[in-house]
Amino acid sequence: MSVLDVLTGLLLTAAVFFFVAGTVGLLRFPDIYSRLHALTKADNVGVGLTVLALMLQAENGSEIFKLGLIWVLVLVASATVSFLIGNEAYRRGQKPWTRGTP
Amino acid sequence: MILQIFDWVLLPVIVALAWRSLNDRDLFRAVIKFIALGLLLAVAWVRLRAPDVALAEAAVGSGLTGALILSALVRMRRREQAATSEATGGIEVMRRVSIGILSLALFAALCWAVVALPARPTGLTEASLARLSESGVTNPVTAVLLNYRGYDTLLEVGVLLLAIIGVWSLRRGELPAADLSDRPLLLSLLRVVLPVLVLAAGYMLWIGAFAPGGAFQGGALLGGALVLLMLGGLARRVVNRSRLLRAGLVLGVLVFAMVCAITLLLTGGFLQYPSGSGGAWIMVIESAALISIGLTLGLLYLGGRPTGGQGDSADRSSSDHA
Amino acid sequence: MSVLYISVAVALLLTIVLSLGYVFRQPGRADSLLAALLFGSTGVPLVLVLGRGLGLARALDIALVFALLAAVLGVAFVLRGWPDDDSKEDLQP
Amino acid sequence: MPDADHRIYLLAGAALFAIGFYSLLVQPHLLRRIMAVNVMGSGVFLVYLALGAQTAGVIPDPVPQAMVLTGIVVSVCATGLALVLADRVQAAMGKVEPGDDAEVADPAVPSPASGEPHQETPSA
Repeated sequence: MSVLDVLTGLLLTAAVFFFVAGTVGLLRFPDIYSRLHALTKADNVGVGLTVLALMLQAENGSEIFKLGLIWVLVLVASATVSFLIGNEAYRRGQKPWTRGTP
Repeated sequence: MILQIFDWVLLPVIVALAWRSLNDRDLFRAVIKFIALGLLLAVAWVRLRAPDVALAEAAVGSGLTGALILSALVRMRRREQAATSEATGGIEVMRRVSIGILSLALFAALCWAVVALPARPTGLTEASLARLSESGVTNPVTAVLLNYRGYDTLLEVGVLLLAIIGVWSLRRGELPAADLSDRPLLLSLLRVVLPVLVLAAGYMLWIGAFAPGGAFQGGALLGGALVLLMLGGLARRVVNRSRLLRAGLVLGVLVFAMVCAITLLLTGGFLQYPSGSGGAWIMVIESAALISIGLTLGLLYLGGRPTGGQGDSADRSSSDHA
Repeated sequence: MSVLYISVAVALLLTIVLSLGYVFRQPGRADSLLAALLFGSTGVPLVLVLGRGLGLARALDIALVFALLAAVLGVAFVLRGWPDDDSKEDLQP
Repeated sequence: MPDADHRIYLLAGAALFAIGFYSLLVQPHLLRRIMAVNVMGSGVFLVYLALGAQTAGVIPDPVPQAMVLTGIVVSVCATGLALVLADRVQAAMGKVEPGDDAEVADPAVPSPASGEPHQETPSA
């Protein structure tokens, strides 16, 4: 087991932590806006860490490039789609949760 | 061991999701579950080491099929708002139970049949891999598709053409008139995603010769790009050039048929490529097929023959009922 | 090493399953749209690590298609998939 | 891969087929029926690919993979056509759930005006 393998393991463990955190947020938060926030932010960190971990194991430059491309795509897509969902929910009159509402 | 755990998580979820997606009381959510089912199936194909199929399932199986069903649902819902499904009763309990018993019997019979299959089927792996070097490509799946069983693929491209002809003769499709001016973020997403989609389609075509990929996966990505364009209301100029569109749709079948004719003349065998040059022929067919498949899959989403311009929605809906 | 990758894949699959189960249990339809997000942001790394664990060289391409598809689906969901009668659930008798 | 693995996949394929079959017969809505046929198809693919992966060696049998690939593309074509047909059925009959009219007739609910185009209200 080389140093790189250990680093990969650590990064993947951290990634799993963020994914689990995102899921907990999804399960626990009260309204769609905060759920979007939990899911998008935590998962994007998780994706970044996973991509980084696999980059350490990549065999050639093209793999690193593809991993980077995947990461950028996921970031752009999930950020935009979460904005679209939130925006559309707001337009359709879903009330954001405030302290005091059940 | 750990793989078995993976299987035991994945498969029950797939089966449960299949059940829920077909029996959810809310049709909209049923469709979303159906899409999720397709994506989990793509994961299952990865697990079964079938990357070609995983690519196709992710792009076509769940992506485009899901988008198709979703837009059909919205279209139907708009028309029937007054008379929702409450008007009609479901099937009565007795029939439901008897169909259930029948299905369980079917399931039991299938289980028995499937488990009784030989543990190590005499597959065609060796036969197909042995002659891989003669096929002109190094991806075994592409070799099967276009060399050993080329006529299957010819018919398949024909099926695509038939489907779009059928769709066009049944209905006129309306281009969604989405307005991007109040959605600047969406426009910027399209600016990033569209070029990558087209690039990835070309990459799939090229890589298909040596590794998983090929015209169908590439075509599906191209179709996805077209769907995005139409969703954003940006496809009007493409979709309204009727002649060009038709030419693109038949290109795949035409080129394939021409290659058939040429190989018949050269070698005397139907789709028997002259020895050594199989790769070049396959590339020609795949490139033409890519364009036709992309256009077909994208235009299926429209759900009918494209109508010129916008603003004639009254016309269109009355033609629905002609 | 491959045991590590596949364990991570199992963990990711479990988070997807849990989230899907929750999202589909919510009353509003907006929540089901979160499923599209979920497959982009958790499905892509799942395919990546699973492919690496199985030694599947082309898993990167599949993940790329997944990422592109999640974008297409997300846009399709929001622009066309959101029914006009959001409040009314059309229940089947 | 050990054989036990594949049994699960084979059984899951059979289950998907049976679920699709049941829903195809029970569900009145055409969209649900179209989805049911798709699920049945996926069940077949699952069985076929699991069998292909069962053959010895690192590389699974390419023939089932090519077949399933063809199957997926053909089924999306059939789905596209079926959806348009369902749309025409709705336009002609005013409902998406064809069946015996005697069975579904409900005097309390006025039958939907046949083929009356619903005027879309422009949404904000």
